[in-house]
Amino acid sequence: MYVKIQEAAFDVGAQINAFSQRHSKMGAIATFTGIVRDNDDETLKAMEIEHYPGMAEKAISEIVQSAVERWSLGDALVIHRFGTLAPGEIIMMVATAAVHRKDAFEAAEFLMDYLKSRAPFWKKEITKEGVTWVPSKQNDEDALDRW
Amino acid sequence: MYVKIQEAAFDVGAQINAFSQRHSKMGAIATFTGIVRDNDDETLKAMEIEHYPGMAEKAISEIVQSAVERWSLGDALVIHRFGTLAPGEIIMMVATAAVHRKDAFEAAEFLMDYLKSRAPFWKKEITKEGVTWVPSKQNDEDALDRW
Amino acid sequence: MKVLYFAWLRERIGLSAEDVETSAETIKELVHELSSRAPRYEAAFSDLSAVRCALDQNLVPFDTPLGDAREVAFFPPMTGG
Amino acid sequence: MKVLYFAWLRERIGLSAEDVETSAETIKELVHELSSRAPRYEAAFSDLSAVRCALDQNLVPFDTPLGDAREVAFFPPMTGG
Repeated sequence: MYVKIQEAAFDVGAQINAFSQRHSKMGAIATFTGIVRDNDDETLKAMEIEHYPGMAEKAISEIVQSAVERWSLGDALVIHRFGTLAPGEIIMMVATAAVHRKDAFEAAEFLMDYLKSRAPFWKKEITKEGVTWVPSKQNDEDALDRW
Repeated sequence: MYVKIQEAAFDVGAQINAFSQRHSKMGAIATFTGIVRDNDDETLKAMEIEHYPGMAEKAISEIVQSAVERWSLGDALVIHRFGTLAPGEIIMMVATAAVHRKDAFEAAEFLMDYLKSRAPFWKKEITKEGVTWVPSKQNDEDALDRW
Repeated sequence: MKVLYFAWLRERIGLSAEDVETSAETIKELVHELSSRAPRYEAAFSDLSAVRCALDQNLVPFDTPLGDAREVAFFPPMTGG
Repeated sequence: MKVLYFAWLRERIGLSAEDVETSAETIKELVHELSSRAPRYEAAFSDLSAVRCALDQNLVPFDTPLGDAREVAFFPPMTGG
Protein backbone atom coordinates (compact mmCIF):
# COMPACT_ATOMS: atom_id res chain seq x y z
CA MET A 1 0.00 0.00 0.00
CA TYR A 2 1.36 3.38 -0.98
CA VAL A 3 -0.37 6.65 0.01
CA LYS A 4 1.32 9.96 -0.67
CA ILE A 5 0.02 13.50 -0.13
CA GLN A 6 2.36 16.00 -1.73
CA GLU A 7 2.58 19.46 -3.23
CA ALA A 8 5.05 18.48 -5.97
CA ALA A 9 4.02 17.32 -9.41
CA PHE A 10 4.63 13.63 -10.13
CA ASP A 11 5.12 11.46 -13.20
CA VAL A 12 1.99 9.31 -13.56
CA GLY A 13 3.56 7.12 -16.25
CA ALA A 14 6.64 6.39 -14.16
CA GLN A 15 4.43 5.61 -11.14
CA ILE A 16 2.28 3.21 -13.17
CA ASN A 17 5.31 1.50 -14.68
CA ALA A 18 6.90 1.01 -11.27
CA PHE A 19 3.62 -0.15 -9.74
CA SER A 20 3.00 -2.63 -12.59
CA GLN A 21 6.52 -3.96 -12.31
CA ARG A 22 6.17 -4.48 -8.55
CA HIS A 23 2.95 -6.41 -9.21
CA SER A 24 3.74 -8.27 -12.40
CA LYS A 25 2.48 -11.47 -10.73
CA MET A 26 -0.99 -9.90 -10.81
CA GLY A 27 -2.65 -9.94 -14.22
CA ALA A 28 -4.63 -6.72 -13.99
CA ILE A 29 -3.67 -3.10 -13.26
CA ALA A 30 -6.37 -0.40 -13.26
CA THR A 31 -5.54 3.27 -12.85
CA PHE A 32 -7.29 6.60 -12.68
CA THR A 33 -5.73 10.02 -13.16
CA GLY A 34 -7.48 13.27 -12.28
CA ILE A 35 -6.56 16.41 -14.19
CA VAL A 36 -7.45 20.05 -13.37
CA ARG A 37 -10.10 20.75 -15.96
CA ASP A 38 -10.78 24.21 -17.26
CA ASN A 39 -14.39 25.39 -16.90
CA ASP A 40 -16.71 25.60 -19.90
CA ASP A 41 -15.98 29.30 -20.38
CA GLU A 42 -12.21 28.62 -20.25
CA THR A 43 -11.68 31.24 -17.59
CA LEU A 44 -9.95 29.07 -14.96
CA LYS A 45 -6.63 30.56 -13.94
CA ALA A 46 -5.77 28.18 -11.12
CA MET A 47 -7.15 25.60 -8.73
CA GLU A 48 -6.08 25.83 -5.10
CA ILE A 49 -6.25 22.59 -3.20
CA GLU A 50 -6.37 22.82 0.57
CA HIS A 51 -6.04 19.73 2.73
CA TYR A 52 -6.04 18.66 6.35
CA PRO A 53 -2.47 17.43 6.93
CA GLY A 54 -2.40 14.24 8.95
CA MET A 55 -6.07 13.46 8.48
CA ALA A 56 -5.66 13.31 4.69
CA GLU A 57 -3.03 10.55 4.96
CA LYS A 58 -5.04 8.78 7.66
CA ALA A 59 -8.40 8.92 5.84
CA ILE A 60 -6.93 7.78 2.53
CA SER A 61 -4.94 4.98 4.16
CA GLU A 62 -8.15 3.73 5.79
CA ILE A 63 -10.01 3.90 2.47
CA VAL A 64 -7.22 1.96 0.76
CA GLN A 65 -7.13 -0.57 3.58
CA SER A 66 -10.85 -1.22 3.25
CA ALA A 67 -10.49 -1.66 -0.53
CA VAL A 68 -7.68 -4.18 -0.05
CA GLU A 69 -9.84 -6.11 2.41
CA ARG A 70 -12.98 -6.01 0.31
CA TRP A 71 -11.55 -6.99 -3.07
CA SER A 72 -8.85 -9.49 -3.91
CA LEU A 73 -6.25 -6.79 -4.38
CA GLY A 74 -2.54 -7.34 -4.54
CA ASP A 75 -1.93 -3.68 -3.78
CA ALA A 76 -3.19 -0.14 -4.25
CA LEU A 77 -1.56 3.25 -4.64
CA VAL A 78 -2.93 6.77 -4.13
CA ILE A 79 -1.07 10.03 -4.77
CA HIS A 80 -2.92 13.31 -4.16
CA ARG A 81 -1.50 16.79 -4.57
CA PHE A 82 -2.29 20.00 -2.71
CA GLY A 83 -1.37 23.62 -3.39
CA THR A 84 -1.91 25.76 -6.48
CA LEU A 85 -2.41 23.92 -9.78
CA ALA A 86 -2.90 25.22 -13.31
CA PRO A 87 -5.50 23.84 -15.76
CA GLY A 88 -4.16 20.67 -17.38
CA GLU A 89 -2.03 19.73 -14.36
CA ILE A 90 -2.48 16.35 -12.75
CA ILE A 91 -4.14 16.46 -9.32
CA MET A 92 -4.13 12.85 -8.26
CA MET A 93 -3.96 9.23 -9.29
CA VAL A 94 -4.96 5.82 -8.01
CA ALA A 95 -3.71 2.42 -9.15
CA THR A 96 -4.88 -1.06 -8.18
CA ALA A 97 -3.36 -4.46 -8.88
CA ALA A 98 -5.39 -7.67 -8.88
CA VAL A 99 -5.48 -11.12 -10.40
CA HIS A 100 -8.81 -10.38 -12.08
CA ARG A 101 -9.78 -7.22 -13.96
CA LYS A 102 -13.14 -6.88 -12.19
CA ASP A 103 -11.45 -6.54 -8.79
CA ALA A 104 -8.94 -4.01 -10.13
CA PHE A 105 -11.63 -1.86 -11.76
CA GLU A 106 -14.14 -1.99 -8.91
CA ALA A 107 -11.54 -1.20 -6.27
CA ALA A 108 -10.26 1.78 -8.32
CA GLU A 109 -13.81 3.13 -8.71
CA PHE A 110 -14.48 2.59 -5.01
CA LEU A 111 -11.29 4.47 -4.10
CA MET A 112 -12.23 7.36 -6.38
CA ASP A 113 -15.79 7.55 -5.03
CA TYR A 114 -14.49 7.69 -1.46
CA LEU A 115 -11.72 10.16 -2.23
CA LYS A 116 -14.27 12.50 -3.82
CA SER A 117 -16.32 12.98 -0.69
CA ARG A 118 -14.44 11.42 2.24
CA ALA A 119 -10.86 12.60 1.87
CA PRO A 120 -10.24 15.99 3.53
CA PHE A 121 -9.42 18.11 0.51
CA TRP A 122 -11.16 21.29 -0.64
CA LYS A 123 -10.88 22.94 -4.01
CA LYS A 124 -11.04 26.63 -4.80
CA GLU A 125 -11.32 27.85 -8.35
CA ILE A 126 -9.64 31.08 -9.28
CA THR A 127 -11.18 32.41 -12.48
CA LYS A 128 -11.04 35.73 -14.29
CA GLU A 129 -14.38 36.52 -12.62
CA GLY A 130 -13.33 35.74 -9.07
CA VAL A 131 -12.77 33.03 -6.52
CA THR A 132 -15.17 30.18 -5.64
CA TRP A 133 -14.98 27.18 -3.36
CA VAL A 134 -16.02 24.18 -5.43
CA PRO A 135 -19.27 22.88 -3.90
CA SER A 136 -19.59 19.19 -3.10
CA LYS A 137 -21.84 17.37 -5.55
CA GLN A 138 -24.87 15.36 -4.53
CA ASN A 139 -24.05 12.72 -7.14
CA ASP A 140 -20.59 12.27 -5.60
CA GLU A 141 -22.32 11.63 -2.28
CA ASP A 142 -24.85 9.32 -3.96
CA ALA A 143 -22.02 7.38 -5.63
CA LEU A 144 -21.10 6.00 -2.19
CA ASP A 145 -24.42 4.16 -1.97
CA ARG A 146 -23.11 1.68 -4.51
CA TRP A 147 -20.55 0.31 -2.05
CA MET B 1 -8.98 7.12 -31.38
CA TYR B 2 -5.79 5.07 -31.39
CA VAL B 3 -5.78 1.30 -32.00
CA LYS B 4 -2.52 -0.53 -32.42
CA ILE B 5 -1.86 -4.26 -32.81
CA GLN B 6 1.82 -4.99 -32.55
CA GLU B 7 4.38 -7.62 -31.65
CA ALA B 8 6.81 -5.22 -29.98
CA ALA B 9 6.75 -4.38 -26.29
CA PHE B 10 5.55 -0.86 -25.46
CA ASP B 11 5.98 1.58 -22.58
CA VAL B 12 2.63 1.82 -20.79
CA GLY B 13 3.72 4.79 -18.69
CA ALA B 14 4.87 6.77 -21.71
CA GLN B 15 1.63 5.93 -23.54
CA ILE B 16 -0.48 7.07 -20.58
CA ASN B 17 1.51 10.28 -20.16
CA ALA B 18 1.16 11.15 -23.85
CA PHE B 19 -2.54 10.23 -23.85
CA SER B 20 -3.20 12.34 -20.72
CA GLN B 21 -1.32 15.26 -22.18
CA ARG B 22 -3.31 15.09 -25.43
CA HIS B 23 -6.52 15.11 -23.36
CA SER B 24 -5.67 17.47 -20.54
CA LYS B 25 -8.95 19.31 -21.22
CA MET B 26 -10.72 16.20 -19.98
CA GLY B 27 -10.71 15.73 -16.21
CA ALA B 28 -10.60 11.95 -16.03
CA ILE B 29 -8.27 9.32 -17.47
CA ALA B 30 -8.92 5.62 -16.74
CA THR B 31 -6.54 2.90 -17.85
CA PHE B 32 -6.20 -0.84 -17.71
CA THR B 33 -3.04 -2.86 -18.26
CA GLY B 34 -3.03 -6.63 -18.76
CA ILE B 35 0.05 -8.60 -17.74
CA VAL B 36 0.94 -12.22 -18.57
CA ARG B 37 0.31 -13.91 -15.25
CA ASP B 38 2.09 -17.04 -14.22
CA ASN B 39 -0.20 -19.96 -13.31
CA ASP B 40 -0.69 -21.00 -9.69
CA ASP B 41 1.98 -23.70 -9.95
CA GLU B 42 4.43 -21.17 -11.44
CA THR B 43 5.16 -23.42 -14.39
CA LEU B 44 4.34 -20.99 -17.21
CA LYS B 45 7.25 -20.62 -19.58
CA ALA B 46 5.58 -18.47 -22.23
CA MET B 47 2.27 -17.28 -23.59
CA GLU B 48 1.81 -17.33 -27.35
CA ILE B 49 -0.74 -14.88 -28.66
CA GLU B 50 -2.16 -15.55 -32.10
CA HIS B 51 -4.35 -13.01 -33.83
CA TYR B 52 -6.29 -12.48 -37.05
CA PRO B 53 -4.44 -9.64 -38.80
CA GLY B 54 -6.82 -7.14 -40.30
CA MET B 55 -9.84 -8.34 -38.37
CA ALA B 56 -8.13 -7.58 -35.04
CA GLU B 57 -7.68 -3.90 -35.97
CA LYS B 58 -11.17 -3.76 -37.46
CA ALA B 59 -12.97 -5.44 -34.54
CA ILE B 60 -11.18 -3.35 -31.93
CA SER B 61 -11.75 -0.11 -33.85
CA GLU B 62 -15.46 -0.93 -33.97
CA ILE B 63 -15.51 -1.68 -30.24
CA VAL B 64 -13.74 1.61 -29.52
CA GLN B 65 -16.08 3.49 -31.84
CA SER B 66 -19.14 2.14 -30.05
CA ALA B 67 -17.62 3.11 -26.68
CA VAL B 68 -16.98 6.66 -27.90
CA GLU B 69 -20.60 6.89 -29.09
CA ARG B 70 -22.10 5.39 -25.97
CA TRP B 71 -20.24 7.36 -23.33
CA SER B 72 -19.15 10.97 -23.30
CA LEU B 73 -15.58 10.09 -24.19
CA GLY B 74 -12.98 12.52 -25.41
CA ASP B 75 -10.90 9.66 -26.75
CA ALA B 76 -9.83 6.06 -26.25
CA LEU B 77 -6.68 4.08 -26.90
CA VAL B 78 -6.08 0.32 -27.24
CA ILE B 79 -2.73 -1.37 -27.76
CA HIS B 80 -2.65 -5.18 -27.98
CA ARG B 81 0.39 -7.35 -28.57
CA PHE B 82 0.74 -10.68 -30.33
CA GLY B 83 3.60 -13.17 -30.47
CA THR B 84 5.47 -14.94 -27.68
CA LEU B 85 5.42 -13.28 -24.27
CA ALA B 86 7.07 -14.24 -20.99
CA PRO B 87 5.33 -14.16 -17.58
CA GLY B 88 5.34 -10.60 -16.25
CA GLU B 89 5.29 -9.03 -19.71
CA ILE B 90 2.56 -6.57 -20.62
CA ILE B 91 0.04 -7.92 -23.15
CA MET B 92 -2.24 -4.98 -23.69
CA MET B 93 -3.59 -1.70 -22.40
CA VAL B 94 -6.62 0.50 -22.79
CA ALA B 95 -7.00 4.16 -21.85
CA THR B 96 -10.08 6.38 -21.88
CA ALA B 97 -10.43 10.14 -21.44
CA ALA B 98 -13.65 11.79 -20.30
CA VAL B 99 -14.93 14.84 -18.49
CA HIS B 100 -16.43 12.66 -15.74
CA ARG B 101 -14.81 9.71 -14.02
CA LYS B 102 -17.86 7.47 -14.36
CA ASP B 103 -17.70 7.66 -18.17
CA ALA B 104 -13.96 7.00 -18.21
CA PHE B 105 -14.28 3.96 -15.91
CA GLU B 106 -17.34 2.43 -17.55
CA ALA B 107 -15.98 2.81 -21.06
CA ALA B 108 -12.66 1.21 -20.02
CA GLU B 109 -14.51 -1.75 -18.45
CA PHE B 110 -16.72 -2.07 -21.51
CA LEU B 111 -13.68 -2.10 -23.79
CA MET B 112 -12.00 -4.78 -21.67
CA ASP B 113 -15.13 -6.94 -21.55
CA TYR B 114 -15.44 -6.78 -25.34
CA LEU B 115 -11.74 -7.33 -25.99
CA LYS B 116 -11.85 -10.46 -23.83
CA SER B 117 -14.38 -12.29 -25.97
CA ARG B 118 -14.88 -10.33 -29.20
CA ALA B 119 -11.40 -9.40 -30.36
CA PRO B 120 -9.82 -12.13 -32.53
CA PHE B 121 -6.91 -13.16 -30.33
CA TRP B 122 -6.15 -16.62 -28.98
CA LYS B 123 -3.78 -17.50 -26.18
CA LYS B 124 -1.68 -20.60 -25.85
CA GLU B 125 0.11 -21.40 -22.62
CA ILE B 126 3.43 -23.15 -22.77
CA THR B 127 4.18 -24.71 -19.40
CA LYS B 128 6.71 -27.25 -18.18
CA GLU B 129 3.93 -29.84 -18.52
CA GLY B 130 2.97 -29.03 -22.09
CA VAL B 131 1.00 -26.74 -24.33
CA THR B 132 -2.66 -25.67 -23.90
CA TRP B 133 -4.95 -23.29 -25.72
CA VAL B 134 -6.50 -21.07 -23.06
CA PRO B 135 -10.25 -21.83 -23.07
CA SER B 136 -12.70 -18.97 -23.24
CA LYS B 137 -14.42 -18.32 -19.92
CA GLN B 138 -18.16 -18.34 -19.44
CA ASN B 139 -17.90 -15.40 -17.05
CA ASP B 140 -16.10 -13.37 -19.73
CA GLU B 141 -19.03 -14.10 -22.04
CA ASP B 142 -21.50 -13.27 -19.24
CA ALA B 143 -19.71 -9.97 -18.58
CA LEU B 144 -21.06 -8.70 -21.92
CA ASP B 145 -24.63 -8.91 -20.62
CA ARG B 146 -23.93 -5.85 -18.51
CA TRP B 147 -23.66 -3.65 -21.62
CA MET C 1 -8.16 21.63 22.88
CA LYS C 2 -6.95 22.46 19.42
CA VAL C 3 -9.66 23.65 17.01
CA LEU C 4 -8.98 23.71 13.26
CA TYR C 5 -10.91 25.37 10.44
CA PHE C 6 -10.62 24.62 6.73
CA ALA C 7 -11.73 26.14 3.43
CA TRP C 8 -14.50 28.76 3.70
CA LEU C 9 -14.90 28.17 7.44
CA ARG C 10 -11.25 29.16 7.87
CA GLU C 11 -11.80 32.23 5.71
CA ARG C 12 -15.03 33.27 7.42
CA ILE C 13 -13.66 32.82 10.94
CA GLY C 14 -10.31 34.28 9.94
CA LEU C 15 -8.26 31.61 11.65
CA SER C 16 -6.89 28.23 10.63
CA ALA C 17 -6.31 26.99 14.17
CA GLU C 18 -6.73 28.06 17.76
CA ASP C 19 -6.49 26.63 21.27
CA VAL C 20 -9.84 26.61 23.03
CA GLU C 21 -10.63 26.06 26.71
CA THR C 22 -14.04 24.48 26.88
CA SER C 23 -16.34 22.62 29.20
CA ALA C 24 -18.57 21.54 26.32
CA GLU C 25 -19.45 17.85 26.37
CA THR C 26 -20.16 17.38 22.68
CA ILE C 27 -18.99 18.94 19.43
CA LYS C 28 -22.41 20.57 19.08
CA GLU C 29 -22.02 22.27 22.46
CA LEU C 30 -18.59 23.49 21.41
CA VAL C 31 -20.12 24.94 18.22
CA HIS C 32 -22.68 26.83 20.35
CA GLU C 33 -19.92 28.19 22.60
CA LEU C 34 -17.89 29.33 19.59
CA SER C 35 -20.94 30.84 17.86
CA SER C 36 -21.66 33.00 20.90
CA ARG C 37 -18.13 34.45 20.82
CA ALA C 38 -18.35 36.66 17.77
CA PRO C 39 -20.54 37.21 14.67
CA ARG C 40 -17.89 35.69 12.40
CA TYR C 41 -18.20 32.37 14.24
CA GLU C 42 -21.98 32.65 14.25
CA ALA C 43 -21.96 33.24 10.48
CA ALA C 44 -19.62 30.31 9.85
CA PHE C 45 -21.78 27.93 11.91
CA SER C 46 -25.19 29.34 10.91
CA ASP C 47 -26.03 26.32 8.71
CA LEU C 48 -24.57 23.17 10.20
CA SER C 49 -25.89 21.07 7.31
CA ALA C 50 -23.08 22.67 5.29
CA VAL C 51 -20.43 21.84 7.88
CA ARG C 52 -18.62 18.59 8.66
CA CYS C 53 -16.49 17.85 11.70
CA ALA C 54 -13.66 15.55 12.67
CA LEU C 55 -12.55 14.52 16.14
CA ASP C 56 -8.90 13.54 16.35
CA GLN C 57 -8.94 13.25 12.55
CA ASN C 58 -11.96 10.96 12.34
CA LEU C 59 -15.09 12.17 10.60
CA VAL C 60 -17.89 12.09 13.24
CA PRO C 61 -21.43 13.44 13.79
CA PHE C 62 -21.94 16.71 15.73
CA ASP C 63 -23.45 14.95 18.75
CA THR C 64 -20.20 13.08 19.39
CA PRO C 65 -18.83 13.60 22.95
CA LEU C 66 -15.52 15.48 23.02
CA GLY C 67 -14.17 12.96 25.54
CA ASP C 68 -10.44 13.46 25.89
CA ALA C 69 -9.92 14.30 22.21
CA ARG C 70 -7.07 16.68 21.53
CA GLU C 71 -8.17 18.05 18.16
CA VAL C 72 -11.47 19.00 16.59
CA ALA C 73 -11.79 20.28 13.03
CA PHE C 74 -14.60 22.04 11.15
CA PHE C 75 -14.83 22.14 7.36
CA PRO C 76 -17.26 22.07 4.44
CA PRO C 77 -18.14 18.78 2.68
CA MET C 78 -14.95 17.39 1.19
CA THR C 79 -14.14 17.68 -2.50
CA GLY C 80 -11.09 15.51 -3.04
CA GLY C 81 -10.16 13.42 -6.02
CA MET D 1 -12.72 -17.87 -51.75
CA LYS D 2 -10.05 -17.56 -49.11
CA VAL D 3 -10.56 -19.72 -46.01
CA LEU D 4 -8.58 -19.01 -42.84
CA TYR D 5 -8.09 -21.14 -39.72
CA PHE D 6 -6.82 -19.95 -36.36
CA ALA D 7 -5.62 -21.45 -33.08
CA TRP D 8 -6.45 -25.14 -32.56
CA LEU D 9 -8.51 -25.26 -35.78
CA ARG D 10 -5.39 -24.23 -37.67
CA GLU D 11 -3.37 -26.87 -35.85
CA ARG D 12 -5.95 -29.63 -36.31
CA ILE D 13 -6.49 -28.91 -40.00
CA GLY D 14 -2.81 -28.29 -40.53
CA LEU D 15 -3.29 -25.14 -42.56
CA SER D 16 -3.59 -21.46 -41.77
CA ALA D 17 -5.17 -20.50 -45.09
CA GLU D 18 -6.32 -22.03 -48.35
CA ASP D 19 -8.22 -21.07 -51.48
CA VAL D 20 -11.47 -22.98 -51.82
CA GLU D 21 -13.77 -23.33 -54.83
CA THR D 22 -17.25 -23.81 -53.47
CA SER D 23 -20.88 -23.68 -54.51
CA ALA D 24 -22.02 -23.61 -50.87
CA GLU D 25 -24.62 -20.97 -50.17
CA THR D 26 -24.01 -20.54 -46.45
CA ILE D 27 -21.06 -20.89 -44.11
CA LYS D 28 -22.68 -24.01 -42.67
CA GLU D 29 -22.79 -25.62 -46.12
CA LEU D 30 -19.14 -24.73 -46.62
CA VAL D 31 -18.33 -26.41 -43.28
CA HIS D 32 -20.10 -29.59 -44.47
CA GLU D 33 -18.16 -29.53 -47.75
CA LEU D 34 -14.88 -29.11 -45.93
CA SER D 35 -15.75 -31.79 -43.36
CA SER D 36 -16.34 -34.33 -46.12
CA ARG D 37 -12.86 -33.71 -47.56
CA ALA D 38 -10.71 -35.35 -44.92
CA PRO D 39 -10.88 -36.63 -41.33
CA ARG D 40 -8.79 -33.71 -40.07
CA TYR D 41 -11.48 -31.25 -41.24
CA GLU D 42 -14.20 -33.48 -39.85
CA ALA D 43 -12.42 -33.54 -36.46
CA ALA D 44 -11.92 -29.78 -36.45
CA PHE D 45 -15.60 -29.11 -37.19
CA SER D 46 -17.07 -31.99 -35.15
CA ASP D 47 -18.44 -29.66 -32.45
CA LEU D 48 -19.54 -26.38 -34.01
CA SER D 49 -20.55 -24.99 -30.62
CA ALA D 50 -16.79 -24.64 -30.01
CA VAL D 51 -16.19 -22.84 -33.31
CA ARG D 52 -16.81 -19.24 -34.35
CA CYS D 53 -16.73 -17.82 -37.85
CA ALA D 54 -16.15 -14.50 -39.54
CA LEU D 55 -17.17 -13.43 -43.03
CA ASP D 56 -14.98 -10.73 -44.51
CA GLN D 57 -13.68 -10.10 -40.98
CA ASN D 58 -17.11 -9.71 -39.36
CA LEU D 59 -18.20 -12.19 -36.70
CA VAL D 60 -21.39 -13.86 -38.05
CA PRO D 61 -23.59 -16.92 -37.36
CA PHE D 62 -23.04 -20.16 -39.33
CA ASP D 63 -26.27 -19.78 -41.30
CA THR D 64 -25.00 -16.57 -42.94
CA PRO D 65 -25.06 -16.69 -46.78
CA LEU D 66 -21.59 -16.53 -48.32
CA GLY D 67 -22.83 -14.00 -50.87
CA ASP D 68 -19.86 -12.48 -52.65
CA ALA D 69 -17.62 -12.53 -49.61
CA ARG D 70 -13.94 -12.98 -50.32
CA GLU D 71 -12.78 -14.34 -46.97
CA VAL D 72 -14.21 -16.69 -44.38
CA ALA D 73 -12.41 -17.57 -41.16
CA PHE D 74 -12.91 -20.31 -38.56
CA PHE D 75 -11.58 -20.13 -35.02
CA PRO D 76 -12.34 -21.02 -31.39
CA PRO D 77 -14.04 -18.51 -29.08
CA MET D 78 -11.75 -15.52 -28.75
CA THR D 79 -9.57 -14.91 -25.70
CA GLY D 80 -8.19 -11.43 -26.11
CA GLY D 81 -7.41 -8.83 -23.47
